[in-house]
Amino acid sequence: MTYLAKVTVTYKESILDPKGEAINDALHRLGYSNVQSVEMGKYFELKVTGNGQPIEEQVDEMCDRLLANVNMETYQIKIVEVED
Amino acid sequence: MTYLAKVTVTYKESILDPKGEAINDALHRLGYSNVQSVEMGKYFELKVTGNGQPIEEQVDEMCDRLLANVNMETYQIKIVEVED
Amino acid sequence: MLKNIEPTPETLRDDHIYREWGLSDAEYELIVKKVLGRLPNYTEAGLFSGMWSEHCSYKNSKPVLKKFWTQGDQVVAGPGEGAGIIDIGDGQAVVFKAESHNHPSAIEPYEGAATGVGGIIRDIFSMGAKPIALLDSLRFGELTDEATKYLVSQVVAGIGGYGNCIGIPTIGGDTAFDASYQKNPLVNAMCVGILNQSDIQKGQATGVGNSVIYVGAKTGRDGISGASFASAEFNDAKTAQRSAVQVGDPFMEKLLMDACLEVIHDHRESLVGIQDMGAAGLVSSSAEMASKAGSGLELNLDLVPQRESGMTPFELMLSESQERMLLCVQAGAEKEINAVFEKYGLDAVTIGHVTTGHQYRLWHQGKLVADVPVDALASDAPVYQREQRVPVRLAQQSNVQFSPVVTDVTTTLKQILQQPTVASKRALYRTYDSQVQTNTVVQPGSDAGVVRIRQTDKALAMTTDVNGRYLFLNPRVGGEMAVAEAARNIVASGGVPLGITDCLNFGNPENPEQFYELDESAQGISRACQLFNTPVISGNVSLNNESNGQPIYPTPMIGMVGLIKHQRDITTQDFKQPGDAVYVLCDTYADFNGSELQKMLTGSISGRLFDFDLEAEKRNQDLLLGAIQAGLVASAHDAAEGGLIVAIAESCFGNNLGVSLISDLRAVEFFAETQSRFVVSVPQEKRHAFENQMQSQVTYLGDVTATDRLFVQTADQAFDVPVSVAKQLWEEALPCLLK
Amino acid sequence: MKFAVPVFPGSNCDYDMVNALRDILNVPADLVSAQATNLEGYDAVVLPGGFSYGDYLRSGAIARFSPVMAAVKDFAATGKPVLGICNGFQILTEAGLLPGTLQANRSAQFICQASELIIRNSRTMFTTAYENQTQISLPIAHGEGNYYCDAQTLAELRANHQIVFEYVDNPNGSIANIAGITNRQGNVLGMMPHPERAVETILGSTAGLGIFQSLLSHQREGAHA
Ligand SMILES: Nc1ncnc2c1ncn2[C@@H]1O[C@H](COP(=O)(O)OP(=O)(O)O)[C@@H](O)[C@H]1O
Ligand SMILES: [Mg+2]
Repeated sequence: MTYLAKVTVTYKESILDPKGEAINDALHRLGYSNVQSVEMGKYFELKVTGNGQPIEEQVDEMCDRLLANVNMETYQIKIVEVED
Repeated sequence: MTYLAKVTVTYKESILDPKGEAINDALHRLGYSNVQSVEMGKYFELKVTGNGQPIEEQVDEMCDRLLANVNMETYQIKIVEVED
Repeated sequence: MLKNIEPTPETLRDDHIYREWGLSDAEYELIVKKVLGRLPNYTEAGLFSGMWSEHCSYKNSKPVLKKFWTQGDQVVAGPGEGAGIIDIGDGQAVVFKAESHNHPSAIEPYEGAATGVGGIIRDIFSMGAKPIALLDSLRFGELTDEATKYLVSQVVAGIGGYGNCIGIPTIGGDTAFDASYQKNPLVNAMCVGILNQSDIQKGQATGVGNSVIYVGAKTGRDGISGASFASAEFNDAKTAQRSAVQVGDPFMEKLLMDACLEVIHDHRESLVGIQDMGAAGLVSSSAEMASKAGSGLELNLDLVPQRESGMTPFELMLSESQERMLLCVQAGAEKEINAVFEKYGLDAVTIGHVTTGHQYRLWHQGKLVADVPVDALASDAPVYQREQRVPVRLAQQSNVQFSPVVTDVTTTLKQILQQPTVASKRALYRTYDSQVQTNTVVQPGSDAGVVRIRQTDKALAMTTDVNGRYLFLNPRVGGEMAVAEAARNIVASGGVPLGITDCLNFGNPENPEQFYELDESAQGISRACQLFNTPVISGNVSLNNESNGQPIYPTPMIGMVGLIKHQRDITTQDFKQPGDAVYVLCDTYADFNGSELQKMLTGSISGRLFDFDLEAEKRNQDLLLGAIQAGLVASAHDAAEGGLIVAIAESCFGNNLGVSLISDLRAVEFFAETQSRFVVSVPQEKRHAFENQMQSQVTYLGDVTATDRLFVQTADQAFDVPVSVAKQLWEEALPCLLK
Repeated sequence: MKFAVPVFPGSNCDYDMVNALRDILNVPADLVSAQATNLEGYDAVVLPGGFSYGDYLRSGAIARFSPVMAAVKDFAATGKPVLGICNGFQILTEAGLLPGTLQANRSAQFICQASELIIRNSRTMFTTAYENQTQISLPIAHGEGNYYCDAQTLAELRANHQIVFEYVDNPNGSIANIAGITNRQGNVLGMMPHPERAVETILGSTAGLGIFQSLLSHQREGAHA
C-alpha cells in the first residue's frame, strides 16, 4: 500500500512572518484591499510505502525531526491512500 | 463575513523540484527508507474580508497573478468561513 | 499519453510539424535533399530544429560575428569554445563569457534569471577554470507599473539566489530602465574564471571506443525546445509556452562544479573532453563534442538518467534540464572518473562512445532512432545573409542637438540623481554576496569590480556596459561607445583592458531595419576593440527581442575584463581626502541627444547622436592609466549617464566628502554626455607631476573639502547642495520606486 | 592550536575560513568531511558559512544530521571552542547547541553589507581581544539571519551574558539586535557576521582577526594554567 502524506508547516502565532507580510503588501498594491493578512508556510507531499508500522506516526516523526522546527513552527498532516 | 483561504502551490509534473529531492535524500539518510518521493511546495493562508464578490474567484485571481507562476506551478484553493 | 504516438516522417512533412519547432520549409527541404537524402524521422527532425536554431547555430548572426576583431597576443582561445581565454602571465589565464536569459526571465523571472547564471557558470568551469566572479547586466521597462517592479525584484532575487548559494561573488553589472524593455527585459549574466594554462579543457570527443559520460541532474521534460524558444519572438499570446521554464538547483551545480574541477585537475590523463549541456541539451553538447573532434558518436538513450517516465528520444535529446555535463573519458577509466562523482553524491553514467566515421547514432529501446551525419547537425547549419536597410527613424533624424534650458541647476541635479538609470543600484546589488571567496577588493558601487589573484600581486577588474539610447540614435557609434565605456571603467580602476565578451540583444533579424542595427553596431564594436586591443573572445546572441512587434533598443552588452598589474594600482571612484585637487580629463561639449537630461526633460530621446572620437578616447585612457600606475591618482571616475556633475556627486558620496569647484563651462553643460571624460582627484603634493604627465588634457576645477557641501560655480549658475542631501536622494530613489 | 573546519555539501565559506586561519593567522587548519565521525586532535571547530544541502528546507536543518555534527556535539561537551559562522550559526541552532532560530530577514531579501556591531561580552574565549562595549564593523551576507527566541530564552541569554554581538542598526530584524550568542557554558559561539572576511587590509577590514586571536590566547593561557 502506498500513502500520500500532505503536510503543511506554518509559523507559530507569536512568530513574525516577513514573507507573508511582503505578499500581503504586494496583494494590496495589486488592489486586493480586502486581504487582511497572509501567512506563508511550507507544503510537502510525501509518497510513503506502507511497512506495517502506523504511517501517521512515522510522518509525525519526520515532521518533528526534520520537516518542521518545532521551536517556531507547527505542522498538520493529512494522509490519503493512493495506488502505487 | 471573513474567509480563510488555504492555498497550496506545487510545481507542475515536468519541473524539477530540487528542494523535494534534497529532503527526500535527507529522509533516507535518517532511515526512512519507505519514503518514495518528496515534493516541496508553498502554503498560504489568506484572511479575506467578504466584499460581495465571489471569494473563490478573487483568490483564484490572486494565485494566478501573484502566488503561483502558472508557467510552472499549479495551485489548489480551499476556502472556509471564519469569525472576524 | 498522446506523446508516445510519434508522427511518421510523411506526416511530419505533410503537416509541416517541423514549423512548430522553428524549422523553415527551406531548412526542412535542405535536410531531406542535401543532408540525409531521405525524410527525417520525428527524432531526427527534432535534432535539427534544436541544432539549427539561432541559439545553437548563429545562422542569422554568423556573418555579423565574422566582423569582430578577435586578434591579440594575449588571446589563448577566442570565440568557438565554451568561453574565451586570455593570458594574464605566470602561466595563468582568465576565462570569461556572457549569456542572455531574456525570454525565460520574462516568463518566470526568478528561475529564468537563476538558470541564466547557472548556465554561464557551467560554461566557465567546463573550460577547466575556477569561477571567481559574476556580473549581471539588466534592462527593464520604466518603474511605473507593478509588473515591472515585480520583474525587477524577482530577477534580482534569482541572480542572487543562484550566485550566493553556489558561492561565487557577484561583483558588478549595470542596470538601466527604458520603456523599450517593458515587456522584454534583458537579463545578461557574465562569469569570469581563472585557470592554469596547463588545465585548459576542450569540449571534444576523440578516440574511437572512448566513453561518453553523463553527469549531474536527471533529465526531465523541462525546457524542451528551449533553444528554438529562446530564438523565437516572444509575445503575449505565447505566454502559454510552459515547458520552456526550468528550475535551477545551485546546490547541485556546486557539487557538479567541484567534482568536475577535481576531475580536470587530478585525472588529467583520463579525461578527453568536457562540455556543459546548455541550449538544446544533450544533442548540442554531444554533437558539438564529436564534430569538433571529427569523430562519430553513438548514444544509448535508455542509459540517460531520467526524472520522468516514458520520455521519448526527442524529449531526452532536446530537454534543457539544468545542471548537467557531458564528459569524454578514456576507455577503461570510467570507474576512476565515476568514483570522483560518487564522492560528491552525483550520478555519472556511461551513455555511449566515440565511433569511427562521422555518423551520429542514437539507440532507444533497441531501435536506431537517429542516424545523421554529425557535422550536419553541428557545423553545417545554413547561414543567412539577411537584408538590411537604414531604419526610417535614422534616415529622418534631425541634425539639431537638443538644447536644454535649465533655470535652477541644483534642482535639476537633484532630479537627475533620482532617475532610476542614474540612481544608486545598491538596493539591488546588496542582495548579492559580493565577498564570498574573500578576494573582492572593490565591491559593486565603483566603476569596475575588482578581485585580487591570490599568491600574486595582480588583480582583475571587470565591468559590463552599454547605453542602448546611444545605439538607438546611431548603432555604429553607439557600439564604439559601449566598448569605450567599458574600457573607461577598467582604466579608472587601474586596469589594462584585456578583452571583451558580449551579449548582442537585438530585434528580429528578418526585419531589415533591425538587422541593420545589429550589423552596424557589430562594426562599431569591432573597430573599438581593435583600437583598444580588446579582442572579442566570447559572446552570445539574443535576437527577436521584441514584444508585440516593438523591438528593444539595440543593446549589445559589453563585458570587459582588465588586468591590474600591481595591487597598489587599484583605484576607486570615491574622493579620498579633503584637500585633494579635482581635475576633469577631456573637454566637454554641448552633447545632449540621447542623454539622461534629454530623456528627463522631454520624455524621450531623439536627434543625431553627438560626435565621438575613438582616438582621443584611447589617448585619454592611456594618460589616466599612466598617471594611476605612476601613483599620482587618489580617485578616478568616468563620466557617464547624467554627465560630469553626476560623476562629481558620485565621487563625493563614498566617503561623504564635499567639493568646492569653479568652471568656465555653462551650468547646463555639466549634464552633457560627451564621452572620454574622467573626474580625477590628486593629492596636493602630486599635482605638479600629474599635470606634467597629463599633457594639458586636464582641467583643474578645485579641491575636495571636509564639508557637507557640493559646490560648483559655473559660468552662469552654481550647483550648491549638501552632499548628504544629494546622496540620500540618489540612494533612496530606487528603493522608493520599487515599493 | 589546530582548527577543524567541517565541510558540508553546499558549504561555500570553508576555504575562506582555512585560508584566513592558515595564511593570515599562521595556524594549522583542516577541512573535515561532513561524514567524519571524530574530531580528535583538534583544539577548535569552526562551522563555516554557505548553503549546506542548499538550505532548501530551513538553513542548517539537514546539515545537523551529518555524522560530523554528532562529533561536534561531543567536542563541545568537552568545553573546547566551537564557532559557527552564518550557516554555521544556523546549523548550531538547528542542532540544539545554541538556543533560538534564524528566520528570513525582515526585508525578505538577502543582505550583503558591512554591519556595525557592539561587543557586548568581551570576556568569552572568542572576544578577549576586543574592548567591551566597543564598536567594530564586520561584513554580513545572509538571507536568514533574523535571530528569534522566546522571551524566557532571551531573559536567560541576558542573565548569563550570552549575547556577545549586537547590531547597531539591526539590518535583519533580529530580536534584541542579536548578531551573535554563546551557549551557557560560553564555549559555543554562533554569529551571523563573517570575521573570516575581515582579516586583511586589502579586503577592507581586519576587525575579524580579534576572534581568532582571542581563541589563540585562550589556548595559550590554558596551556600555562
Ligand atoms: N545589476 C547589477 N549588479 C551588480 N552591480 C551593479 C548592477 N547594476 C549596477 N551595479 C553597480 O553599480 C555601480 C554603478 O553602475 P553604473 O552606473 O552602470 O556604473 P558605470 O556608469 O560606471 O558603468 C557599478 O559598481 C556597478 O557594478
Ligand atoms: Mg563608471
